[in-house]
This record gives sequence, C-alpha cells and structure tokens, in this order.
Amino acid sequence: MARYLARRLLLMAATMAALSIVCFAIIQLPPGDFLSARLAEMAGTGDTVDVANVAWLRAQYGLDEPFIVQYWLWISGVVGGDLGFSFELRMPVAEVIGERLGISLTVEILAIIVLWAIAVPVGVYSAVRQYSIGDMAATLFGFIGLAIPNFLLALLLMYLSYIAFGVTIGGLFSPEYVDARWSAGRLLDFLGHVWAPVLVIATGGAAQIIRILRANLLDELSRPYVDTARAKGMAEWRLILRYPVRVAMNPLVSTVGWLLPTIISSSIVTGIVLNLPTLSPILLRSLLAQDMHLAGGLILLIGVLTLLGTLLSDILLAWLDPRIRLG
Amino acid sequence: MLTRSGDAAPRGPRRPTGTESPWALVWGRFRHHRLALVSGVILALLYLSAIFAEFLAPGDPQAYNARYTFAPPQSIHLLDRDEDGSLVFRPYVHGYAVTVDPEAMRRTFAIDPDKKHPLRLLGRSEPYLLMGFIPMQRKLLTIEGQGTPLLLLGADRLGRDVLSRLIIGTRVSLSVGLVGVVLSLAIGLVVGGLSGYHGGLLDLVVQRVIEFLRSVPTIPLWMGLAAALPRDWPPLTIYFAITVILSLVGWTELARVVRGRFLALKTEDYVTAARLDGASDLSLVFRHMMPAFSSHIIAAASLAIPAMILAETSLSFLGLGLQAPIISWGVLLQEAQNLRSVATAPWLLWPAAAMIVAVLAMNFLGDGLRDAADPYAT
Amino acid sequence: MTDRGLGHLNEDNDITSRRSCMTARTVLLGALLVLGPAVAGSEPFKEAPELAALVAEGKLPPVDERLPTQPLVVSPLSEIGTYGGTWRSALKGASDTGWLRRTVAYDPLVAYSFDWDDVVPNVALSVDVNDDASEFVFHLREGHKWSDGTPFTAHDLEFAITDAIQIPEYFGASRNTHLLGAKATAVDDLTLKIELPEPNGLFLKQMASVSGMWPLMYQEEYCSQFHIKYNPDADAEAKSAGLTGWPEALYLACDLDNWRDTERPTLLAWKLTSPYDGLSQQVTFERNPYYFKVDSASNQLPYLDSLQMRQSSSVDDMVLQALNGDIDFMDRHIATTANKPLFIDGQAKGDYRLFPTVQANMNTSIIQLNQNSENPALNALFNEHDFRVALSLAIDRQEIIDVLFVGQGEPWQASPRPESRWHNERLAKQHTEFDPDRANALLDGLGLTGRDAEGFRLGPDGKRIAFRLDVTSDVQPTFPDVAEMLAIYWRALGIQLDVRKSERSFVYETMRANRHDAHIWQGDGGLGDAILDPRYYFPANVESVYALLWAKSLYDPGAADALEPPPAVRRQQDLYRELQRSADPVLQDQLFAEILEIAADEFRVIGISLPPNGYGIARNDMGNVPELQPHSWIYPTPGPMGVAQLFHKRG
Amino acid sequence: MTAPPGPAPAAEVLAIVDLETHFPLNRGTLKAVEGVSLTLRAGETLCVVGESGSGKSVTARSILNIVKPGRIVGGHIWFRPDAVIGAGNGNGPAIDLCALDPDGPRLRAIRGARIAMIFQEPMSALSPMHTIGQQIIEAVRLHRAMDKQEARARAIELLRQVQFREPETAIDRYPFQLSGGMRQRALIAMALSCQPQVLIADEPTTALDVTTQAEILSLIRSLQQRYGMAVLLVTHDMGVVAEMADRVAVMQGGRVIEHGPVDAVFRAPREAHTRRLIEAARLLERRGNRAAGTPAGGPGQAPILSVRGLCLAFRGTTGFLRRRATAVHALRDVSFDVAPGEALGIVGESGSGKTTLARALLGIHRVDAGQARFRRADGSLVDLCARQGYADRSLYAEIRMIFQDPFAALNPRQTVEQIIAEPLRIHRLCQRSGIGDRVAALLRDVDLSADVMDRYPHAFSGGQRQRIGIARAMATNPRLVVADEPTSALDGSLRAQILDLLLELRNRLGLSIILISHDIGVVRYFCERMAVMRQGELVEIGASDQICDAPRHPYTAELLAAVPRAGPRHARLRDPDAAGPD
Repeated sequence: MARYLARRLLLMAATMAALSIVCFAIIQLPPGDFLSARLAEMAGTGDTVDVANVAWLRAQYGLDEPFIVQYWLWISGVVGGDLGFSFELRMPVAEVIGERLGISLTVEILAIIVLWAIAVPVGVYSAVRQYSIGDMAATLFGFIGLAIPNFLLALLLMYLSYIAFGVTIGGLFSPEYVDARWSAGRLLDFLGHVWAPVLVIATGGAAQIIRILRANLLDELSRPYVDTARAKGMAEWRLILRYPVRVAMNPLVSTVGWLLPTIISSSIVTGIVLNLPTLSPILLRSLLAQDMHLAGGLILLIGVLTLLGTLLSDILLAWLDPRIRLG
Repeated sequence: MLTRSGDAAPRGPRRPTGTESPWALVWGRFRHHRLALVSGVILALLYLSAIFAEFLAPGDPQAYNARYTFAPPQSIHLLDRDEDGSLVFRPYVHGYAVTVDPEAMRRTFAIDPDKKHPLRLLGRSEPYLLMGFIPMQRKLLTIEGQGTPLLLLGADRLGRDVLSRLIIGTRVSLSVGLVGVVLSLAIGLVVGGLSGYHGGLLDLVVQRVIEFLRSVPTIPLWMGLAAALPRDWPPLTIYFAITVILSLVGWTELARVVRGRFLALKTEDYVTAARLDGASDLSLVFRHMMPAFSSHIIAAASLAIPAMILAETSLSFLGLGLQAPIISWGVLLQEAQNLRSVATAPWLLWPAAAMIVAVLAMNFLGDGLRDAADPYAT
Repeated sequence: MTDRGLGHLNEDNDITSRRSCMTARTVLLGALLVLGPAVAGSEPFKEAPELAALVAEGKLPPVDERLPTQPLVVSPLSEIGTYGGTWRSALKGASDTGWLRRTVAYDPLVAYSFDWDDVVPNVALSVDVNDDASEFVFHLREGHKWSDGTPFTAHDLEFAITDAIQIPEYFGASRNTHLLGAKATAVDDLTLKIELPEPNGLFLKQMASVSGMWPLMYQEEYCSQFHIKYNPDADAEAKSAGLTGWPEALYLACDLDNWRDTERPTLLAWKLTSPYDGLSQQVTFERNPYYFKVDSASNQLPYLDSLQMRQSSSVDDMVLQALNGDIDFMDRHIATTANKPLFIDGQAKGDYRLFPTVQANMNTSIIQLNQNSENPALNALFNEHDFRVALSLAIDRQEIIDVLFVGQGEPWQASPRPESRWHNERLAKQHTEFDPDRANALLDGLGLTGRDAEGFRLGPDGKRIAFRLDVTSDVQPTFPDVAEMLAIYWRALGIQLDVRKSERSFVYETMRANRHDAHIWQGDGGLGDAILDPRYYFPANVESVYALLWAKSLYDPGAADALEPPPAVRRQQDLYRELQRSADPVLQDQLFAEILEIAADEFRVIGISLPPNGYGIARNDMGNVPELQPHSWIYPTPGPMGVAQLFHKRG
Repeated sequence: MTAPPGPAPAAEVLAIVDLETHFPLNRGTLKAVEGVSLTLRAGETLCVVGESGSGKSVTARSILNIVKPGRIVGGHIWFRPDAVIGAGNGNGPAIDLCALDPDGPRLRAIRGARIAMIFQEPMSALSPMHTIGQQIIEAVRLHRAMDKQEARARAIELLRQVQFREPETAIDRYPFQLSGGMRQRALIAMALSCQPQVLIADEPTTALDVTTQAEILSLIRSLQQRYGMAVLLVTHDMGVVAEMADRVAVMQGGRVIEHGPVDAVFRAPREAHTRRLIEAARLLERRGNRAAGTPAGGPGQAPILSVRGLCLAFRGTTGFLRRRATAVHALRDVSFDVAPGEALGIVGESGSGKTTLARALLGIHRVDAGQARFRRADGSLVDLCARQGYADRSLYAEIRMIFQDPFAALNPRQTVEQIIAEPLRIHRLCQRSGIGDRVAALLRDVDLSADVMDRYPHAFSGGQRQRIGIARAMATNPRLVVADEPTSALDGSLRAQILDLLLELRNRLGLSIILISHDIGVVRYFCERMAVMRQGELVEIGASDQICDAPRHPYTAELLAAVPRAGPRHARLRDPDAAGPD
C-alpha cells in the first residue's frame, strides 16, 4: 500500500511540475500583463495614470522579469507553501481560495447529488425498458440538458423566477442573510437560491451519466448471473437493483473522482450569470486580469484536484470492485 | 462466448445472412435506430442549409434597418382571399405599423392588416454570390412590396433579419465542429494508432502525455490560447485558429478511442490470421484493422462534434471565441444573452433552439452510429 | 421633487453659499471672506433616534459636540427628510470602486455645484487663492471630527498630501496629477496651505473633481502606522503580511480605492462596516455620527441608517434586482439604453420610477484618426483637413441615431454640449450633414481618384486606402455597432475600415504605443469637464490619441517621441497654458472659447451625435431624488447632490 | 411419446405439454420451442440432449419462465409439488407454471424453493461483486424465514455438502477467486438451499475441463440420491447422457424427436438424428481412418520440426494495493519432434500451455528460451522461435494455422474469396487472373461450393466457416499445419466431419500436423502420436493408442478416466459392432 501510494504520489508530483509550467505559460500567453490590463480598466473610468508609477509597480511585482525568473519566484513559493499574492484582490491566494472553497464545494456537491439523483433512475429505467417511449423521453430530456448552453438556462431561470414568483435568485443569499449566522431562515434562503445553479450544472452533466449507465446496464442485464438471481425467485426490480445495477454503477461511481476538479472549473459560465460567490468567477476574473498568482494557484489547484480525483477514483473503484481490490 | 455450444436463447438482432457488404449491414442496423435516422435527416438538412445559406436566407444578414429594430417575427399566411372572396393559396405576410416610444426608447410594432405583402418562391433579389463564387439573383423566398422587410424570425437590435443571420451562422457553427473534429481525428488517429499498434515505450509516453493534457483545465487553456491569438489576424484566420484550439483539447479523447480499438483488434484472431498469412504491418493496419474500426471512429467523431459546437458558444460567451462581424450561433447567442432580449425580444434566442436541435441530432446520430458500428458484435 | 431646471438650482446654491458665505468664484477672485453665522438658525440640532439613544446611554457625545461649530447646511433638493432605512444598490465584480466614489465617497474639500457650473465649499469652510493661482489656503471647520470622534485637522491633510499621495511608489499618486509637486503645510489646526510648483488656475475645479477626494481619506493617527516614516517596522510588518512593502500596506488601508479596512476612521456620511475585498458578497456602511452636514431644519445628516451594496458578477442579476424593487437608487451599470424598455415596463411591479439625468458627454462616439501615425501613407491622409471632412460628410448620422438611439439625439461633432457655457455652434454642427457627393468630391479633389478592382480608392502610395479600428464593447455597447455602420458608409466612399472587436487592455496598449490607426470612444468633456479634459478640442493629454505625440509636447515635453505640433495646435496649447496660469475664471472662459474656435477650424476629430438623456432607477419611496443631474465621472454623479440627503419616505 | 393433456399422472413432478416458446426478431419470430411435451418423475434424471439451436435450453428455461426476451406462447407446464418417489399417485393439485405471471409472487415462490436451476457458465452465473456467501444466504432467506446468522450457518453447511474444503472461509470468497469447478459447486449449493424437488441443470459442465466435469456430475448424482430430487439435465454431450440419464429426450429444431429410457434409446435409436449423435460420440472412442504408422517416411527420417527446451513465462502484475510481480510459466522446457507427414496431438486441460505452444511456434509469442528448428522445403533449417524466425515471410506459406474459433478467425469485412486469396496474393503463389480458379478449387477441396466466393463470413454456419479456415490454411500448400482446437467450437456431429476432412487432406497432401485439443478422444482419433501437457510441461509423449490404453503418467490416466464413459453405465456408449478399444 505504502509503496503503491508513494509511486502514485511521485508520478503526481512530476505531473504537477509539468502542469505548473504549462499553467504559468498559459496565463502569460495573452499579450500584456496584469498592470497593462489594470491600466486599461482605469482609463475606462476616466482616471489617468502616471507611467513612472507603473514602471515602479511592474518592478515590484516582478512583471518585468523574464518568464523563467517569474516562474521560479512563484513556484519556489508554492513549493514552500506560499501560493503567492493576488495582484488584484491584494490578498494571499491561499486566503482567497480558503474563503471560497467551502461554498464552491457545497454547490458542486449538491449539484453532483442532484445530477445523480436525476441521472441514475433515468439511466436504469431507460436500460431496463430499452426502446420504450419512456426510454426515448428520458434520453431526450437528458440531452436537452446537455444541449442548452448553461448561460442561457441560467438566464432563463433567473428571468422566469422573477416573472413567475417575483423573486430574484442571483447569488446564494438574500441581502439580509448574506452576513447572518446560519439559521433555519438562512438555510431556507440558501435553498431558495442554490437550486438554480445546482439545476443548471446538473442538467448539463446528466446526459453523459445516463448514457454511460444505460450502456453498462444493458450489457449487465444480459449476463447469466441475472438469470441466476431470477431462478432464485427474487423479485424483478429488486434483483435488477441488487445485481446488474450494482455492477453497472461501478465505472460511474469511480468517475466521482473526476468531478473533483469541476468544483472550480465547471460552473464558470453559470457562476457568472447567477452571480455565485464561488471560485469559478474568480478564476475567470483572474485569467482576464492576468492576475498571475491567483490564476496560477487556481489552475494548479484544479490540477491537484484532477490528480487527486484520479487517485480517488482508483481507490474507490478498488474499494467497490472486489475483482480489482483482491485480484 | 462463441465457444459455447449450448443453445442459449438468441438475443438482439438476427445474424444477417447473404452477401450484404459490411457497410450495408451497418446501415441495416442503423435504420432501426429511429431517433438516429431522424437526426441524420435533420443534420443533412442543416448542413445543406449551411451550404446554400445565401440562397435560403431571405435577406442580407448584415443589413441593418433603422425602422425595424427589435421587430417581432411576421407570421406567414398561406391562404388569401381573392377579389371574389374565394380562398386561394397565395402566401403573404402583413406589414408592420411602427410607432416610436421616445420615452422608453423603443419602437413598438403592430400588425398592419391592410398591408399584405405576397411572398414569392425563387423571386428576384439583389445579386449575391452563392458560396462566395456563384453569382445568383434569386432567393428561395422573397417578399413583394417596396421597403417592407421579410422578418420571419424577427429582427435584432439593429433591425437585422434574425432568420438570415441564423442561416448564415449555421455555416460557421456547424463547420467549426466538423473542421475541429477532422483535425482532432487526424491527430488522434496518428497518435492513438501508433501508440496502440506499437505499444511498448511509445505507448507509455503517449499515454502519459494524454493523461497530462487531460489534467490541464480546459477553460483556462482555451482562454489562454484564444486570448493569445494575434489581434491583427483576419477573422477567417481567427476562426481557424479557434477550431485548432478546440481540437487541441479534443484529440486526446479520440486518440484514446483509437488506441483502445487498436489494442483490442491486435489480438483478434482474424488479424492474427492475416499476420500468419504473411501480411505486412501496413497491410494489417489498412486492410484489416482500419475497416474494422472506421465505423467506431465515425461514431466517436460524431459524438465529439456537439461538444465542439458547445465549446465555441462558451468561448463566445466569455468574449474569447468568434466575434462579430463573423456570424455564428455562438456570436448570435452572445448578442442575445441579456435580460433585454430574453424579456422583450425572445425571438433572438432562436439560435439557441437551432443549436439544441443540432446538438441533440448529433448526439443521437452518434449513438445510432455507435450502436450500428459493429454489425458483427454479438 | 418638482421639475426644476438647471437655472433654478443655482438659487439653491446661493442659499448654501449665503450660509457658508463663500463660493469658489469669489475665492478665485482673491477675496478673503469671513464666514457668516456659525450656527444655522436658532433651532437646536436634531439627530437620528438611534444616535439619540446612544447619547442617552452615554455611549456617544451629544449632537452639538459631534458637529463642527459651523456645520455645512444643506438645502434638500425637494424636502426635509426623515431618519431611517437602508439604501440598497449593487457593485459589479471585485473592483467596482467607482460606485463608492460616486456616492458615499464624494465629500471633498470643495465640491462641484449641482449644475457643475461652480465650485462650492464642502469640508473646507473657505479657500484663499493668490493672484497667480499657485498658493491655496484652505480653512477648515472648527470642531470637525473623524468618525472615531477625534478632531479632523490640517495636519491630517498635510500628512495625506505630503506623506501619502505623493510618494512615487504609490498607485494613487499618479491619479492626483494636480497635486504632484504640491507642498502642503498645516499653518495651524484649521488652516492648510498648498503651494503648487506651477500656477494652476483649474486647481480648485480639480480639487472638486472625483480625484479631489484622495487627501481626505487619511487620518494621520491611523494611517501613519503603515508609514515607514512614522513606524520603522512598517515595511517589515507589510512584508510579513505578504505585501510588497509598506506603501502597499498604506494603500490597502487608507486609499480611496480600497474599502477593505473597517477600522479606518472617516469623514464621510457613512462608515464602512463590511469590507469590499472582492470576496465578500455584500458591502455595508452605517451612519457616521460625526458627519458634518445638517439640513436646513437642523437635522444632522445623513437620513439613511445604512448602505447595502450587493456585489454581483452579472449585470443581468443587478437588472433583475432593480426590476424586483430590491434596489433603492442607482444608475450605474444597469441604466443602459437597451434596458430602458425593461425598466419602463417593470415600474409598477417593482415600485420604482425612472429619473432623468443629463449626459455630460457631448457625444455618443468620437472617431479619432491617428494624425501622428507611424504609417506615412495614412498619416499623410489623416492630416488632410478635407479628408477628415469627407469622412464626416459620408456618415448618415440621422440613420445612426435612428438605429442605435431610437431617434434620440442630434448630429453633433466633438464640441461642448448646448447647455454648456462654452457651447460653440460652428464646432458642434459643421460637417454633420450627410452629403456623400460632396465627400466624394473632396476626396477626388485630394487626387485620390484611383480605384482598385473592388472599387476602393487608392492612396498616394498606390495602395488601397484601408485602416483598422479596434473597438471595445464594455464601455459603450454601441461602439461596435457604430463602427460597423461607419465601415459601410466609408465603403461607399471607397475607403475600407476594418472593424475588430478587441479587448480593452489590448486597445489601450496599442494606443499607448501609438500603433493604432484610429480609435472610437465616448465624448468626454461636454459640460464642466470640457476645460479640465479638453482631449478632443486640441491635443492635450494622453487620451488625445488622434495626436498623441503633439499632446506630449504639452503634458510631457521631455519625452523622446514628443513632436512639435503644427502652428494652430501650438497656439491652442499655448492658450491652454495661459489659461492654467490664470486664477480669473472670466479670462479662463475667454481663452477656452478661443481654443474652441481654433478647434473648429482644425476639425481634428469626428463626432457622431449628442447623447440622449440618461436615466436612473429610484424606488418610489426615495426622497430627494435628483432630476436632470449632469452625468459624468469627473463630476461623479450623483455625488455632488450630497447623497446624505437621500431618504426613505415613511408610510 | 406424448403426455396426456391435463394434470400429470402420479409421481410425475413435472409435465410439459405442448410447450411453445418464441423469440421476437427484427423480422418475424424465432420459434425456439415448438410443441414440446416431456415428463419428469420424482427422483429420476431426465437428460435433454441436442445440438445448438435445438431448443433444449429454452425448454429448460421455460419451466421457470426465464426466457426474456422470448415468451411462452402456448402449452402447459404442470408442476405437482407433492409428488414423491414411490408415493404412487400424489393427490395434491398441479400448478400450471405457464399460467403464472413470470414476474409475479406465485412463480417466484416456486423458483429456487421448489424448482432450482443451475446454468452453463459458472464464470458469469455468479455476481462478480458479491461473495458466494452473500448470494447463497440471499437464496436461503428468500424462501426461509431465517435470520442472517442461521442463514449463514445453512450456507456453510450447503458448501460443505457440495464438497468445499474449509467452507467457513470459502463463504467469504468472491467468485473470481474460485476455479470454474468451485463456482459450479457454489451454484449447486445455492440451488440446493431450499431442498427443491426439481433441479434443472442447463449444460452444467460444458465450460469445465473434463476432469472437473466428472467431479461435478458425480456430485449431482450423489446429491440427487440424497435429496430425492428429480433432475432435468440439458446437455449436448451423449457421453454425459450415457453417464447420467434415466431417461433421455432428444431434441432437434425445437421439437422432441425421441423420448425414452436411456438404454432403449442407445440400443435402438429410432431417429436418424439420434443415431448420428450417438455415432459422433462413439467416433471419438476409437482411432480414425488414419494411415497407419508414419506415411511419408520412416522414424529414421529427419524431423520436419524439432522443438527443444521451449520456455515461456507471462509476466505481469496483479493486485491493486499490494502489487506483486507474477510470472505464469506457460511453457516449461518443452521438447518434441514432428516427423514429416506425422500428426502429433497435444492434449491438455485449459491453462496447460498447449495454445501458447502453438502460438510460440508461429512466432506470435516470444519464447524465453529454447528452439524450434523447422526444416524448410529447400532443406535449410530455421529456428521459428528466434527473434528473426519469421523474418523471411515466405515461411508463413510453409507453416499454417487453423484457429479454434471459426467466428473470430475470419475477417467479417472480407468476402470468402478475399480471405482465401489473401495468402495467395501476399506470397504471389498465383497469377492475379488465376486467383478465382484457385480459390474455387480450394473451396471444393473443403466440400464447399465455389459460388460462395463473394459472400461474407456471417453468411455461413460454424462448420462452414471452419472449412473456409481450412481452405485458407491449405491455400499455400503448407508443409506443417498447426491446428489449435479446430473442432472444440463445433457440435458433435460437425466435429467428426471436420476431423475427417482434415484427415483426408492430410493423407492426400502429406502434411505434417500438430493438433491441439483438450479432448483426448479427438487426438486419439486423429493423431499417431500424442503428447500430454500439464501446467506448461509435457508429461507424457508417445503413440496415441499406447497412451490411451496404458497411460504411464497418473495425470494421463486421470484425464482418460474423466471422459464420460467410465463407470457402471459406460457400456451404453460402446459401439455394439466394433468391440472395445483397439
């Protein structure tokens, strides 16, 4: 176990090193740097900016150093546990991430739960009743969720809930609850807002899960062990859920690990339209503003989550599937 | 599997008999996938309209019209009353009665029942170039009557015809996916094929590279690359660059499919048999392996196209994809993605409907192709 | 509020100035005036019930002790308000300090009058100016206190100007160009003397502008702890907090652009209670019990208990909030032309109304052709007066107005607005008629008669006349549309315009490097700001990108690439220098009128149309909502109205 | 014989009357079972025998109505729960199983409790995700009110009865941790959990090695006696029938063509098809019509192939968290010679390394050590297992292979002509214009009509495909043919035909053949010499007849004993005409 983990971690470290270079390069790809982006923005509001001042700041931020030096400064900090400093938000990157990670996790986990709650029954149903009207309808529904661009769905939900219920669902809390302590009222308020992003994110991913589950289950349904269970005298639905669904879910459950990185990156578009206080809009903002350390930190975090997710997937799969665990 | 000599109940479609070619068998299975069949027809129509976009679009997609900003869609009336009162088939649309509301800064439109503008099939139009090089003077549908535009799907904020823009946008949107997938396929086929066929160290390296690429977050990657495109490139070049960027991410999936297929086929008895016939590597790959998975690859590719179309839209939303004056569904949606449009001019969202239809159709087509891909599977 | 016009509002001003006994203009005339009665009326001061309760509990000194001996008396725009309530509005994204600076954070030493015609005392009781406009003495109010109850003195201002704003390492420094090199001395607790290195007749106007607020944000006692001069450990402390050094720490704690420090004492009407750090979802303020203004009925301002600004990443989210009646008073971001029908239709449901504002911009779009271009062919053409006129004549401005502005506005060149005292009919209207024939004739007259296969004219170098216009859509969504229409008009003239939608920072970068062919931007400088920011009237500052290198000869003569402008431009720049050296507003007006006359002869930039009135959203229960207030940034609407007088009507 | 309509006579625990089961197809329906009538008496064993597609499995599945996507469209299946051996007429009511809702509670109460069923493939008939204990306990608790502890104790007891060693630990094993035989025992334990009156065994031993098959069959027999169950055994193997049956029903084309006591059927089969089935089974009991001795040369002649010391290990890693390197030694020091014109049989159970050997000889697997020197037509020697063994591709023309699975070995996307012409084309053995004629001739050689050339493989039955495979192998006029289980995927009667075809070709062309099979009967029938393989080693090599009659190695003896003909009843299979082993 220890050796296996050590091997995996070593591989992860190597991948991370490569990833960090690529990330940093991606962020630097667009012309200009944080200050030029910032100056343009200030000019837009009518402020004028002194050139000497900018040069001084550029030196302070190390933006006039060559790529390698900038990268080295950043990565040596990261390795030492210092994720750097957000130029724009003017606070440590770790603090920014810390502040928003919780709510991002909450939204995303809720979305995953809803996603599965929608996709699994639908997938099972469409496999068991293959080619039925219900199967077609479920598939169609799943794919419509996939096909509607997220921003449009979010916008429509916002507008419709204003028209129909006279409530605005942007953000995750009403003003009176934003800074309040948790209470029943705040929870209700939260639920009154969070359903929209959760729905948008969930419908986008349901199709894929339905598709995989349906295909897997169709394979499993024709396996002899299903007949064995029938011959035992088990009730049809019970045996389907206990045996083939259990087997067909395995490859899916193992993809939960893959969802980990989406905590930050999946809901960028949704997050902006619905004004979610999650990490996604911050990622976008930092990329646009070329806020190097923040963007780098977030991308690196996504990378770490991806790799951790893979590891988690493997472990989960092994835990679920005795053939892998004991084989 | 097949070594079983018991007579287990037959399942699935009956094993075909006779001399049908493999593609005929694929077609035979595909035909039974109703949704896929319908989707195929829809897609064919969409691609046809992309090809003949200028002919189908009633108006000039870039022509603005001050009097008709945010004009609602006209409806076509098929039957008209003749002078003697009898009904005749003579499609027409009503004109608009326009009033300006200076306070709200908008125009309000009402149907003007007195103004009837007959529609004409293949009527004369301004001269234009079909596909950019065939000079034409007729369009599918034209309107009679001076000064009244034909706005079957309404007009946008500049009074431009949404239908025309939608039809012209089909060209870019559908081809982004197609071109992107072709590029992905080219990369994926070479890399995945080499990796799967040769195996060994090469396979290991390729596997790692693919794994690595997949751990690079897509949106930042797209954003970085899209933002890094030189600004002085002409729009067409930008368009190709965007598709290249999309396929840079997309090829890994296809490479995995290809590699998997190669690995599976390598151990197939009939491939071994061909090798024992003395066939060369090239012959093995091209005569025996490629034909076996080409249908799978087509299916995988057709499932990758909608992802690319959606990606283009997302990039447009973030302001990093294609930009006006290029017309794509993504660009049209980007222009329509605000409350004003949703609330007061919902017809601007037609591109979304078109996109949903296209994405759905491609997915179902892909599913159908995938199911039909292997006519010999048991 | 009745439909009072601009002229009417002047009377209000007079009332104010009678009480404070000084207007900026009298100051500028060099008069030294003593202020009138120290206390407004004979009524005792009244305060908000919550504060009265605190006073009763002994937690707060009585209102008389909290107010300066001579509070600033505000005549409400329409009525005396009542205490209580919250002003809800919204901030876009993580760095929308603009709305803060327009509202809560506009209380400079001297302020603009409501109609932007005058400069009136605000925090300062009065100002003395010497004859050549190089020395200004500000007199402060006795007993004026920070929100923590400590006295506000000239030393605070001296600290801000000497030790904070002017340090070169400091981001804010560059935005206080009018204070660069200024020497500030606290003569005594209530007297601040500012000596300028060069005469600046516009200094008080600049101090009243949105940039005038910087010196008032620094309480010496609090902010000096971040300053290396006062705290030798400041740098180490800053670095241990992850900052680049002490200037950044000072900037983060005390600067006008930073609202993350809830500890900082303030002079403003409301005090920050939850910070704006880019992560918080909501920024809140609560009433400053030491605020120095009272209404004409001796009620201490502000009326409203608190401010609540929701941070939102999406304009549509904000629009929905407004439609739903969740925003009390606001125009920023949401009140666009495109959204107007939405807001009009939603008034009943959302229980709000629209109030009109006067757009201070004099133009919807100004097209600047780079007349200092490094491309010799284009440079030669752009420098041809007739070429510019031809391009202007080829534009069907009425059509643009009809399509993009629903017929609102009139064809207009780059020229002060008709309401402005510098209005110049010739500058405003010349070459605005749509006359493609004459345009073609002018171009033919320039010898540009050769055409290529596609019908484009050939330049003197034998190549097609084509140039590029990079447009951004995030300031004015109409820019790309205008640009696309221009491309069509000029195509008819045989000239190719390549319109590219570009990101703003890219556009700015190319312009700073003078690599652009042309630029499209809004028409700043239509009202009171015309004289402060005359960028379109002659090459004056870094924003005059039609002749950046000529402009440099004025604002940065030492620059290597500064170019000697042609005589007429030179003359304009000389006139402006003279204007800056004068403290006499009458002379300033005369000089500026002359500059505009030359601008009309020169015709350097092309305008499109006068912007229609803007609007804002106010809940029906909001009182003292300003009508027809000028809308600008230098004049940070609605700040100069004195937002402390906004209130919620009871019942 | 037909059962009377209405309730079954006394002691008939099961009576199938005019059963019709159909399967929907894309076009039309497949009538898998058409009017089958059978009876099963308490305590007896009824064997239903037939070739693939005869409807025997569907008949068995119809009893418990597990035929999805098919449907029972007609007939009755009367089940008499109170029928016991020797009790004469049971007087309880009979239940028509066909009339019960296939998913309903009444049928479910019978499934597993009164009538249990075991399936052909123990590999996949158990859920891979659950321990065998969980699956047995579930079966127990479905029909018996027991708590988990009791059920577990019962499951352990059941495992003990099916002769699991250490059932207390085995109960927590997952199926993949058990051998095929053990899995089948677990399935039997599950089937016995409620002491059913009827056990339906659908080809329970087909997927197993011959020695395991013998064990399972004897287990079933002993359990049957112990519990007094009636057993309905479905099989394609007449040997198994001879071994097990009290009565036998022969099925063909969805109908029962012959039905009677086993001795009667074997002694005097009425139907030609039955005779063929018995004949095919007996065939393998003796020597084929092979030329005696070594036809093309004496033993003194230099061997065409000389294999010395072949070793091959497959290395890999197993385990997830505790990875360990494993090496499966597929070949251990294998040596033998093949004389020109000789047929050498290699026999062994699955996993013995026989297929690996074939593939190593053809250069598909690399060996770790050893040589296989092949004498080419020009007399030169080449080491087939060397790295450069097949560098000269023309070698592929001299050595050919016939594959086990006729479905997988033909490229489904090529026509028969393309498939057979492929080696001709590659080795340029034929003018382009002559290819058609050559292919036609080859097809005739394998008894196929020349006008099938433009068809695709899917148009052919298994036997026909194997003929095409043989034609492909013969196309280059090879000198050595390696046939890897060429008949194991075929039904009994086809098996003999293909073997005879190969024999005839061999005799005509003077081929050397290495025939690989798990079936010692096939090898004996076909080969002069045989080698017995076990766990990668050749344990015995010698003349076929000699080995079959007097095995020297105990494993060989075990193999021979396991072939279902030993035991008290094995005389049934003996050909009454040709007496005894030769």
